[in-house]
Amino acid sequence: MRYIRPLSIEDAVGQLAGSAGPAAILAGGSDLLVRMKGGFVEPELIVDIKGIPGFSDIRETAEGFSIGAAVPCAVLGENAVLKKAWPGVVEAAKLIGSKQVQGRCTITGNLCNASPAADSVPALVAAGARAVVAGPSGSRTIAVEAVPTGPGKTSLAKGEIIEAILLSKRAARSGDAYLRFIPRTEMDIAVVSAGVNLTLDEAGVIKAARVALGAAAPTVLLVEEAAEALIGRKLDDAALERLAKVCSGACRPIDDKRGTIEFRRKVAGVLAGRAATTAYARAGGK
Amino acid sequence: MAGIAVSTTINGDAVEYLCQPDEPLLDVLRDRLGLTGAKEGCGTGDCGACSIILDDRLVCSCLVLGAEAQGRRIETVEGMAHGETLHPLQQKFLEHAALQCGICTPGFLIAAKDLLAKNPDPSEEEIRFGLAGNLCRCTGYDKIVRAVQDAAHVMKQA
Amino acid sequence: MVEVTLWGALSQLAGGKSKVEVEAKDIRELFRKLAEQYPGFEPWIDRGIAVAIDGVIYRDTWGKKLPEGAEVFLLPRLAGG
Amino acid sequence: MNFDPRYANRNFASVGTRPIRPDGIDKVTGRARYGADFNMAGQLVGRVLRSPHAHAKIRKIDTSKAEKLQGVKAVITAADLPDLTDGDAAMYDILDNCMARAKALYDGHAVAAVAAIDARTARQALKLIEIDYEVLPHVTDVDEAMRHHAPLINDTIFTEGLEEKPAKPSNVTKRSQFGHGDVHAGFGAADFIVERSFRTEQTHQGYIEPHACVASVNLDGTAELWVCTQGHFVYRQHCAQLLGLEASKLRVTSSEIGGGFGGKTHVWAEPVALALSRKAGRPVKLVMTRDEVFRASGPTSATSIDVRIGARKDGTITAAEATLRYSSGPYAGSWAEIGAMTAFACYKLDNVRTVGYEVLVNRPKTAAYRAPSAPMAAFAVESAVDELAKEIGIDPVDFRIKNAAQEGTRSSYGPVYGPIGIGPTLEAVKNHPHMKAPLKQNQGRGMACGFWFNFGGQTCVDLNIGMDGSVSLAVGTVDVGGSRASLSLVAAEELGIDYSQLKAIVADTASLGYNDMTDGSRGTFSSSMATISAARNAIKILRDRAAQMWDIPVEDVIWEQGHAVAKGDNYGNLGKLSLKEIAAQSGKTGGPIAGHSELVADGAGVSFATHICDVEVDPETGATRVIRYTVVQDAGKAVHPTYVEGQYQGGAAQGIGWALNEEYIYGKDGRLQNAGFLDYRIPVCSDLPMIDTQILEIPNPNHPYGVRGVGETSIVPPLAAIANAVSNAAGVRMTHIPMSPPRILAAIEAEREG
Repeated sequence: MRYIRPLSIEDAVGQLAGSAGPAAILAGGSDLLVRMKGGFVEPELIVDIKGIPGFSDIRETAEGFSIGAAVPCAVLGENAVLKKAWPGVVEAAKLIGSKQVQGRCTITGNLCNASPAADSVPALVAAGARAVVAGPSGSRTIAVEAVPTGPGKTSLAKGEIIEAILLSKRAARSGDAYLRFIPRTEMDIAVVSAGVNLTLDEAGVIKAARVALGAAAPTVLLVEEAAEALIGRKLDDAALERLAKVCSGACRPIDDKRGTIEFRRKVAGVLAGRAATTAYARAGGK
Repeated sequence: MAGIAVSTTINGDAVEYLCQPDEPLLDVLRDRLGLTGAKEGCGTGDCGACSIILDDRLVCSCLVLGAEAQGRRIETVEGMAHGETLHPLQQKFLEHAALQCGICTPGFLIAAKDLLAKNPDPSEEEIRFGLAGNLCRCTGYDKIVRAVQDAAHVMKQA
Repeated sequence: MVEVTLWGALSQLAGGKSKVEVEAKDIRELFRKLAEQYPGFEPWIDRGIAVAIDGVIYRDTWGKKLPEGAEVFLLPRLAGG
Repeated sequence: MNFDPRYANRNFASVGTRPIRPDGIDKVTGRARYGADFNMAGQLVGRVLRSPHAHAKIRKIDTSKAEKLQGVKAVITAADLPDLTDGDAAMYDILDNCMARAKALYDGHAVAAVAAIDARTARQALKLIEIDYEVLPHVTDVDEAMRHHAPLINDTIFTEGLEEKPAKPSNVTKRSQFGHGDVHAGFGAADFIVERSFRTEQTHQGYIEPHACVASVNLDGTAELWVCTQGHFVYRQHCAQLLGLEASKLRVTSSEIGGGFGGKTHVWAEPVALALSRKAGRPVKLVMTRDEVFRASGPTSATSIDVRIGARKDGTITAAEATLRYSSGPYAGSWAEIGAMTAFACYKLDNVRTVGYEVLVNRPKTAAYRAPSAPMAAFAVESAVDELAKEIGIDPVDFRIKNAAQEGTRSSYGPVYGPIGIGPTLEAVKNHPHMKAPLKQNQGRGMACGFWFNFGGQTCVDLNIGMDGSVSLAVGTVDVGGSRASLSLVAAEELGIDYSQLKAIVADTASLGYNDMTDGSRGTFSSSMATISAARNAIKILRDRAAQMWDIPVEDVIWEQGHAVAKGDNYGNLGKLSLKEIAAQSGKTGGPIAGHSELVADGAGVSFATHICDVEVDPETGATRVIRYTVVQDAGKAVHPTYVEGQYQGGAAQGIGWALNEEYIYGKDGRLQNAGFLDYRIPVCSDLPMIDTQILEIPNPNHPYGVRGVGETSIVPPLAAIANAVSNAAGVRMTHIPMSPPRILAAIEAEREG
């Protein structure tokens, strides 16, 4: 087993692509070390990406924000501009684990861990976030929902790493929100969750919407019908009722130690409604 | 497997050690450096008993590799008291009986220190959420919260 | 002479009697005589039987006197947490 | 016992104050040494291989490859341990639980262990051990295990306690029964009868410190064991007996203990570590992982309980009965028996009957957990009591007050009560402002009572007075939550000196006589009794020395507020001699001054508590938040009130976790699915409100200061108090614990749909 700390993206990609056995990328380590401890993974190579310039930065660009792959979630919460623009994304990122885990975990790691229950992912999907992927054959930018392909599985090829997550500039009269259900008040994995991102017209009518559900299917679900249920309407009781119904119906959850199918279906609708209400208010809707 | 040489700073002292690539910092602190104040309650970041401060960030040392500490600053419970003077949090934990078995105490003290550094005047709710990453099975948290409130009060006056 | 009340399991070993009379001055003698009368009690006594004398539970004080007319109850010796 | 333990009313100088604990500084500076904080030169790392199967015959174990791995110093299986098959059944079970002999009986059951030069080598060695299992059908559910065609866990078990020995073996190891009166007639006289069935899931004590020990066996048969335990003397006895060592040659030192709650009263890893050390010829450190702690140590019983209670219109209970089925893991236990004894202990009942069934399941061996078995029985009974009150239309507190046991009541488990605290706790709750505070929408209030016996037991204490007048107190009951502070207060009280003059320690097994373990809320009760006795013995010597110094008869010397005083008109000019002055002269007056005591502290007073709880239930998600909580409990005399409060709060918090979220979840494959703190959800800081406490002091007549045990009772009422609160908030009776959000939401939906 080797531990390396490359200082350039090319070196990191080269080392990953050239490793003889399984390789692991280390940013916050809050998933990797747990898996190593449990004996679930035994990487031949651990590539610590925190030394790569830019990977630990949040940059404001002309297009929006670029969040480096090694930025701990705690830092997202400390960035006032980002928090103001994408409160739903930041509150989702800030729900992962404890304060201790916050100091380490990253949204990129959360995405690449490919858990259907990952907290930041529904919010990122709702926000229309994109991932910048570097690899042996160059760089590409893909929608975040294209990264996880199933529990623990991603579309990333050998040698590929995500360098940053991109968020667009905030459109006027828009807002997002994320809510999850956990049995305790902290420290739990989402039993089911919902991220909602809305843009309103001047009259408060929803003109764009994205609704994503977590822990409701093998990967985070982007629920198109839910967006359709909202677009062209104000967020009145009827719209909320329709939203809840569509979200409950869109779920394909499982029974497991964290919750039942019935519970997840029902609460997915409840959370979507509550998150939509917050997002709508943040967008200036009344 | 070759050991990795690491130079770091622990409680203000320069420290060097060799560690394995997959060795958690917690194991380095406890088994190689004899700093057994940080405890392993779970090894998976779920209990907070191994909390340390790494470059001004609260982390679980079980979720950090020893190799990652190169060039960084580590604070552990062993560094909280100065000479014969306890840190106000340590003093208030004693006065309020905020510990029974005491195994979680080092982690709570470090987490509370980090909390008060970032928020010197926390509400009860902020304390409770700020310390939610630290499990205590003995006290029901009541006396821990009161000790942190009292320490915050004392530290503000200092 | 004291009247000793048995709990369910012991009462079955005593042929269904829930109360037995024993001439005993202390717990030690009580156990000895019970074991003589009801050999089935012996493993239970070895495993531990608590004796309530006028409401106070004794688990180990075999020298405890049994006052005349005292209410004596045998109870399982329990585990605590 | 040459000591009068009877209560005598007095004014206290030290007892009842709240000083800082003697072990406090070590614990806030990280210096205190717990199980895993100790190392020996040349020590090896021990690791245990565990069965992945819930029930499997072990056909063959091949350790040859592991033994050949470089760095492996010993590999053991059950074949390396004494075969107790034909010996004492209880000891056989303890050893078989440490290392499976013929069958693996639960997911996580130890089947082999290695000692190697480091953890990595030990882990690799475990992978090289080949085990040929014949997987057998398993059963993990308590009700299913009782069915006729359930997989049989042990075919030599024939239910004990039946009229006749049954014809066939079963998973029911024992039936027990308690009660008095005529239950049938009692129900006949009832105007209202409530009958309900309840279930509680298995929980773990959840101590934050995993089991850990360092064992070192020498070639001459002497051995040392450093271990986190609630009872190092008991561990010594068990380890010696299991491994064929001589008890007095095995020195056991109890480390600081990072929580036990009953879970560290049984040996698990220790005999294995000793056996590894013996085979390897080197010290072995064995620390369980959190996963191992959940899979292989300490859970409580899962239960299924039926309750029936009848009452007249005026609110008098006429009859009560309960059938209690408790899982004990794969070995015989007496857990339902305790449940059956405690179930109705709060009430004055003319007609009562409880029946308990001990049930084997393919889960870890059940261990004691704080007032073991009582919380589940109280949940069932107190839920039914609340419902009965509702049916009659009487206030639940008044209903309980009307039927509460009192001095002279025949308890449901047999004996007649002496002075007890159930009535006073209920009166205190009735008058508590919490009961009158307004509630908002979706909020509900519940209250419930609880009972625990409390134990005493064998106890030994040494009190040594240094020549500078400082006092060391060596006790043998492990300090699980501040008992060194309370015992120092007691010694200071008795000697009449300042608390700061004393230092209390927990002595190892070679330095003090035998002590039972710290269980049954006995630590402060028993060791304070022995401390008082030891101090009185020391005072006898102090008086004697003072008499020598004054050259007067010892009968004329009395001990008053830390001083020898010459009593009588002739001695007007003698003044007083302080403990310090007498100690300074001890070398010249007869040598060291010490007090010793060995006794059986019996007569522990039973204890009662009543809790009040407010919750808010989200009707759309089933999420519950505890918003206010109050504990009222009788402590006898509270020696160190802050630590008494701590026991009340801690028990309540554990009960809240049990009531709402904690449970062992098994898959269809019989494997534990949530063996970690992520999914075994103990309460976190933000889950709880402040927990208010009210200490009542109804003296225990069988302790010189009136002390009762306080540690356990506080976990008894919460399950029921919260169930009553949730049921009131959600408008539907909850009968299955934990009341997790999916269960609450399902119950609300079912109620809505009628």
